[in-house]
Amino acid sequence: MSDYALVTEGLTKAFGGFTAVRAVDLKVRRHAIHALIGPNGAGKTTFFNLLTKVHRPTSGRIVYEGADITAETSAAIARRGIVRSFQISATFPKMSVRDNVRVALQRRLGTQYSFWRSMRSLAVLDREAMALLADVGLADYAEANAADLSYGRKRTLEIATTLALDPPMLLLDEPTQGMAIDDVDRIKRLIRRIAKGRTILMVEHNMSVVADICDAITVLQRGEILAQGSYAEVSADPAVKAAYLGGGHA
Amino acid sequence: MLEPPVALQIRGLEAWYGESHVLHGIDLTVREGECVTLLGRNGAGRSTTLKAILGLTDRRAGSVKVRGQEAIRLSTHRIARLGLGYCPEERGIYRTLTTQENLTLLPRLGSEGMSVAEVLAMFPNLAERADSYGGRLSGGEQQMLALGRILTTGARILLLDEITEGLAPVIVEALGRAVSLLKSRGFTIVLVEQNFHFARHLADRHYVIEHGRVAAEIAAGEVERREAEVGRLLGV
Amino acid sequence: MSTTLKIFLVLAAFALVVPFVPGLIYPVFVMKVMCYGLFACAFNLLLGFTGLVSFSHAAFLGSAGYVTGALMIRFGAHPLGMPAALVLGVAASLLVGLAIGGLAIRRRGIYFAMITLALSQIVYFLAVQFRWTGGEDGLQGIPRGNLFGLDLTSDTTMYYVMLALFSAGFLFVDRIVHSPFGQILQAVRDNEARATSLGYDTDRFKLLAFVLSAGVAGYAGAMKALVFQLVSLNDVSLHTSTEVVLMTLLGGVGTIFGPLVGAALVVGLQNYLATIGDLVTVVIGLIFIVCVSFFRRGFVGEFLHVRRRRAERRARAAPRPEPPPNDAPVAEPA
Amino acid sequence: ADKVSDGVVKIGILNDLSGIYSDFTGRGSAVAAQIAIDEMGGKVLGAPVELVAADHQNKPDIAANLAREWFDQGKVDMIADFPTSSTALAVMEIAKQKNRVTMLSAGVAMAAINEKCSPLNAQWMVNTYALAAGTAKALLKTGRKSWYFVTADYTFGHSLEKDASAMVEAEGGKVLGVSRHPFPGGDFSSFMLKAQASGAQVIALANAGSDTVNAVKQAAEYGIGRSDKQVIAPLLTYITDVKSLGLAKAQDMYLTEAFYWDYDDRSRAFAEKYFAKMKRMPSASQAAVYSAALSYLKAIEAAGTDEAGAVMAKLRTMTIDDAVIRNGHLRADGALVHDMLLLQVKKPAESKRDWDFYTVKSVLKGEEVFPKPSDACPLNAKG
Amino acid sequence: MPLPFSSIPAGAAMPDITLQAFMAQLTIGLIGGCFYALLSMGLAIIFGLLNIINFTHGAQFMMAAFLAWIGLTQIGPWLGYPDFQVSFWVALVLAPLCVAVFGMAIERLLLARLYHLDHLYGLLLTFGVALVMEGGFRYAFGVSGQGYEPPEILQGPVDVGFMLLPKYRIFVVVASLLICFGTWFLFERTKLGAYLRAGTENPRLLQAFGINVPVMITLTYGFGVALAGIAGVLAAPIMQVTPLMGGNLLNIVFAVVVIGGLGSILGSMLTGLALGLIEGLTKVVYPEASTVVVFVIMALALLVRPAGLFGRDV
Ligand SMILES: Nc1ncnc2c1ncn2[C@@H]1O[C@H](COP(=O)(O)OP(=O)(O)OP(=O)(O)O)[C@@H](O)[C@H]1O
Ligand SMILES: Nc1ncnc2c1ncn2[C@@H]1O[C@H](COP(=O)(O)OP(=O)(O)OP(=O)(O)O)[C@@H](O)[C@H]1O
Ligand SMILES: [Mg+2]
Ligand SMILES: [Mg+2]
Repeated sequence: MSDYALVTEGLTKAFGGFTAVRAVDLKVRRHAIHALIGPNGAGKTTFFNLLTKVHRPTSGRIVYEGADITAETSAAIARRGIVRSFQISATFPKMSVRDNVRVALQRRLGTQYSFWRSMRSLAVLDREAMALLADVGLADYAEANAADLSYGRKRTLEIATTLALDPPMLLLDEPTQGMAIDDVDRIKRLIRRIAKGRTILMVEHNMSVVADICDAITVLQRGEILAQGSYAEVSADPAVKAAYLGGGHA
Repeated sequence: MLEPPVALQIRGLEAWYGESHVLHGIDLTVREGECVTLLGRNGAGRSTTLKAILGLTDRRAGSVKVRGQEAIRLSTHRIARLGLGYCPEERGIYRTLTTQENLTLLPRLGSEGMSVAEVLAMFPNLAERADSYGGRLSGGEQQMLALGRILTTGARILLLDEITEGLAPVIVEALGRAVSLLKSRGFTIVLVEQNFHFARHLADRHYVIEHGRVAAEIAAGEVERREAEVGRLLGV
Repeated sequence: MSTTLKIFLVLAAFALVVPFVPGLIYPVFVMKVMCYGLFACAFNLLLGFTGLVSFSHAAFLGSAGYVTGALMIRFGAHPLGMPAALVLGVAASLLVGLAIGGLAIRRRGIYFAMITLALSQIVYFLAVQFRWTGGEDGLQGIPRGNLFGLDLTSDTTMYYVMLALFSAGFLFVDRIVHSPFGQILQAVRDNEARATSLGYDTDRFKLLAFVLSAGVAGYAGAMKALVFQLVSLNDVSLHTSTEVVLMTLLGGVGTIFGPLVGAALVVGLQNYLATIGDLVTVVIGLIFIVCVSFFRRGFVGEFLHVRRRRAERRARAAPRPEPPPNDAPVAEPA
Repeated sequence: ADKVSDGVVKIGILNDLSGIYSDFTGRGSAVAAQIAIDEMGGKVLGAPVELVAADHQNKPDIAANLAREWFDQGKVDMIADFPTSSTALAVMEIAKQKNRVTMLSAGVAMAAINEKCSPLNAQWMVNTYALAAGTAKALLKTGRKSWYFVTADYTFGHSLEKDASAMVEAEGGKVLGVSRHPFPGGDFSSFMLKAQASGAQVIALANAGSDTVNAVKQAAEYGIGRSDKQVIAPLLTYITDVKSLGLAKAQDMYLTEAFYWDYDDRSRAFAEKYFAKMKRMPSASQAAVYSAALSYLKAIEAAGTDEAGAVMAKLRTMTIDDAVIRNGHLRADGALVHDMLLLQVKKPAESKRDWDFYTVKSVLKGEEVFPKPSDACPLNAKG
Repeated sequence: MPLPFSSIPAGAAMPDITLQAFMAQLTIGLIGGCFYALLSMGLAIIFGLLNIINFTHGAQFMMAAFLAWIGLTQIGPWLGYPDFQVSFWVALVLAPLCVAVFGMAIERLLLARLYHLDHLYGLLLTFGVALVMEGGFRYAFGVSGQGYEPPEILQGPVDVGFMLLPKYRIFVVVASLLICFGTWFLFERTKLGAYLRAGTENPRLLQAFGINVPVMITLTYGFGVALAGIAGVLAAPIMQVTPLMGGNLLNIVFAVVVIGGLGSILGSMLTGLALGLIEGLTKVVYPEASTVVVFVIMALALLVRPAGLFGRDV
């Protein structure tokens, strides 16, 4: 088996005449934190959308753990263990924090279509849900409605929910966007912690986050790969500086 | 030295979303040509302050004077017509309008608005996507569009909510230059920012908001001296 | 025991004595309320718990009614005729539900509603055109038959059989809502995109909910055909589809007992209005307006809301350990 | 008065008070029934006679529910009217179970006297066959042999069309075509133009109410049916339809009705009584309610009881002859066979007052226009 | 004759249709299409901005027809001047105006409270209002319907070669096409259209940019309703004026709007005309299905193009 969890080959997406992602060959090493950065409009979100089948690739292949998943549906991909977080917060607002996590755990029971079964059959998941919440520091809010959480905690909850699926691969789209600095730190620590035994691909504009936790970085520009490497390599690349980092970063 | 006239004076501003009381009496004074920032943690009520100025909250009380005119009882569109330009949190791009339409949509509030061409020159990304629907732009492109379009209106008092969010560092730098330029042209700017590093070089004054109140007012010159206090308030 | 079950048992106990106390409530009226109540529960399962607006519920009510009725007319005398007709009626509504749902589920929001409306017009058209549905005369004089030899012609016997059938249906709906499946449905309603990203095929959940709802509506329709011994075009008409909206709204969308209360109110109102004549539509229209403008939670919803508010006030009066910071109020559900 | 159940004779009027049939039934039907009760002095066999009326909203389940409740708890002995066949059939079924009487004064469905017939039911005004036969026979007699049908696409329309075309073919005529339109129809110009293009001498409208009215109106717009070579014949038309159309558009049409207020002195006397209360003339079905109630009460008196079977048996032996129904007798299957009127709509100039709409062309004998007893009704087999 | 499902009546077979007759039927279809277009444009405009399915549309259509009728035949006697009449031409302006004002009052008093809620509530409210209006008119004027004569100069037919076409119908086609085109121009070729779409998406924000959104909404609703009103007055001489005349039409018009793409003005106009034609043709080949064909087309159209044929799919 190769070292790479996810490999794309010549992945391309054209919207009408406009090519948002062009022939991207990306290799994400297993159990690494891999950052995807690039100027606005470079195609990062679109690339995520291709991986999760919000859009269909115009051409190219996506291989996950050796299997070609180019033609699979969103839900199928999630079931394979590739789970994404959203740029805007994605919780189930009217459900309690614990139920948010339990919904994700429930998939494992395989009873999601059991409309005849009692809700009590879900109680077996409560311990695990609480453990996960404790893990991310949300145990005190277990009974609160997700809608009542602050922004940062919503993002945390979202990550807890995602972890409940125990996904081997996580796609995070700007996980710290709009967060206060102390929240950013918390999330940063959280990501590092959960990265154990998981592959993470994330889009991030916050360079401090990228510098601190990412093992590998790919820079996209106009849909194409501009540079790849470690933070030190990439941030020293003059092309990257010009296109993305600007003068503020030495 | 003659102090410039007051552009925006806010006294005891309170605001509610439904039943929940979010602002508990904000006091701010912004003079013509000044740039002030509202800092604070998530949920402190900074965005709500901007919304309450424009009457976008469910209920509000207190006093909001725009260039001396009391606006607390005016409806939103009239307040805007006093010359306020608003760049909302989460951008508020019209998804079903094209970039071009989004840019030309807003009514003119003053004579000194930028032309569409000028805006496009400022944000070349937008020029490329001019006929794309707003909803299809990338996050950063939407942010640029949101800022660009209020510059076309000629509004002289700008309320900007987290304009650097989701932008590439180069663009953030460019934006910093743009805000400085606006300031030098005499625009009055209220900046809500998470990114203190961005804000600190631009603003004349900082207000730190906490639990719907002004917790501290810090002049640009004092920042160094009060570094510790700022750090504590913002969690930097 | 859950609160729902307790309330239900009280209601059922009350219903049990109705035939023994003449002048209390007319038992046939209660049977009608049971049929429409279940119908409204079915609708509510979709609107209240899945967030889908359907204008095709009459099509399910009617198609099951027609099938059950037509079968009873031919095989009603057989000791197994009645249960078989009931089951096949429900099967018919499941099929219609699958057809309509399968097409409509691909679209969201108001489009979904409009597609169900259009497709149910087609069902109506078929009901007019088919010969076995009796055209505008409908199916008349459907025998009630017997249940394993128990003669159902007497209203009282029928009453108890209906009460049993109704209870089964009602508890079934309650179970769906409070099941692992119901939990996912709620998640789908709350945030569909997120549910998808967790690996749930949301369309399939919605479709299953739709078909189940259609089945329960059909079950109500089959019961109705047996009680009233007739099925008519009215049962498949758009009018009936809007009536069920009114029932649900009046009782309380997304509440367990709301649809029952709403059905009792609307059925009672129909009876009452029948004698005042002339202005029926005006009165019904006004109720719609008042309900939508001032009374969106419906009777049961309003009751629950007041109770919750009171509990919250009490909780606030008592010292609270640690209020979560940044606590945003829940936006009032539409 | 223990010959009378519950000590009261109660007549229920079940019809459309608020919907599309309310103009020719509705409140007016109850008023007509009250006139009959008043004429009987408000009493029969010493027991008071009462009246209840309700709106079935054209929904059979509401009708059935009301009827059940009336029979079970409301002491109602007879229910009349029913402008829609589904409500009529639904209530007939219940009345049969509860041993009470129904009188369809507005219901015209053939099923009521065929496969669904009941010994406790009477179809008191007319049925689709008689309507179709009346007009068809009269027009065939004038030599108009080629026909085109514009038919409402439901049982009622089909039934009218079937009976009329059978008649046409039996008399050596020919049906040139049929257009079946959805109900309700909206724009009829398309159908009417097709009918015109067929060259048929008669364009028969096998529909009712606003459909008929719109068809005639739009035909007039295109100048269809304005010559003697091609006439329009609506098979079911109430006086309210003609009122709505206006004589200018409706003039010269032939139609068959069970009752016309201006027929003779007796009918005028009843009509004036009615007019005093309603400020309009009675439609045929409203008049028929009067006749039904009157005959029902008379039959109770003659039978000496209000038990349904006995009353109906009595009714079958009586000759019905009142202000509305002439030379009538009630058949075993429930059909009331009586004289019908072939009417022609007057030209505007000929009309002397409001509601003066028709010239009576001829009186059609009951035996000529009503259908033969059908084998489909088991009651006929016995007799 | 027993009616097996889908029997095509013998008399309606294609062979006896001449080209002339075919043209005639197309023309009639076009006339029907004009009404669909007018009505559905109003609906589309209202949906576009208010996000409300205006179930009152049919009742408003009916109300205008009634107002025209009242003006022509009733108002004189009511006022004690039996000779006083409001002519068709005056009614064509006045009746839609009255209906629009009435509609705007409803919008201000009732609908405005619902904008922040699900579509369903607006739909139900307008449904309720429609019931009240229909019931009210039924109570006041009965159900049989009233006749309305077109003005003298539009009476009588014109020979257009393949048929005798009533002058009035020609007038209807010309007038509605003009109005449709004007409306389309107003909403899609001026900035007004962009405002409407922006207002649909985020009205609060648009207001924060200095636009008086509530007034814009009220006026737009009034405009949409006025279109229904114009259609109503135009229909009065063609259909009997009855309380139900609008309700019957409305289902079809809904379908038209959905096929065209909810909110798309051009879409509903073109679809309205096209469906009129299709319905006209169906009346020739298979009249029984002439109503249901619209719904079948709608179901098919939506399967192929979810946002409607002209909808913006963003
Ligand atoms: N559905 C679409 N149709 C047309 N163009 C699109 C569509 N989605 C994205 N684009 C265009 O593709 C380009 C890439 O967009 P994308 O959202 O992937 O950028 P991004 O790298 O995530 O940028 P940001 O950092 O600003 O979020 C943009 O120019 C955008 O306008
Ligand atoms: N629409 C709303 N309804 C109810 N409560 C709200 C709403 N918007 C904000 N709030 C609440 O009001 C408080 C202040 O919110 P506000 O958006 O002003 O915060 P902020 O300082 O801008 O923080 P952020 O960095 O998260 O944008 C928070 O507690 C928030 O949860
Ligand atoms: Mg992005
Ligand atoms: Mg904010």
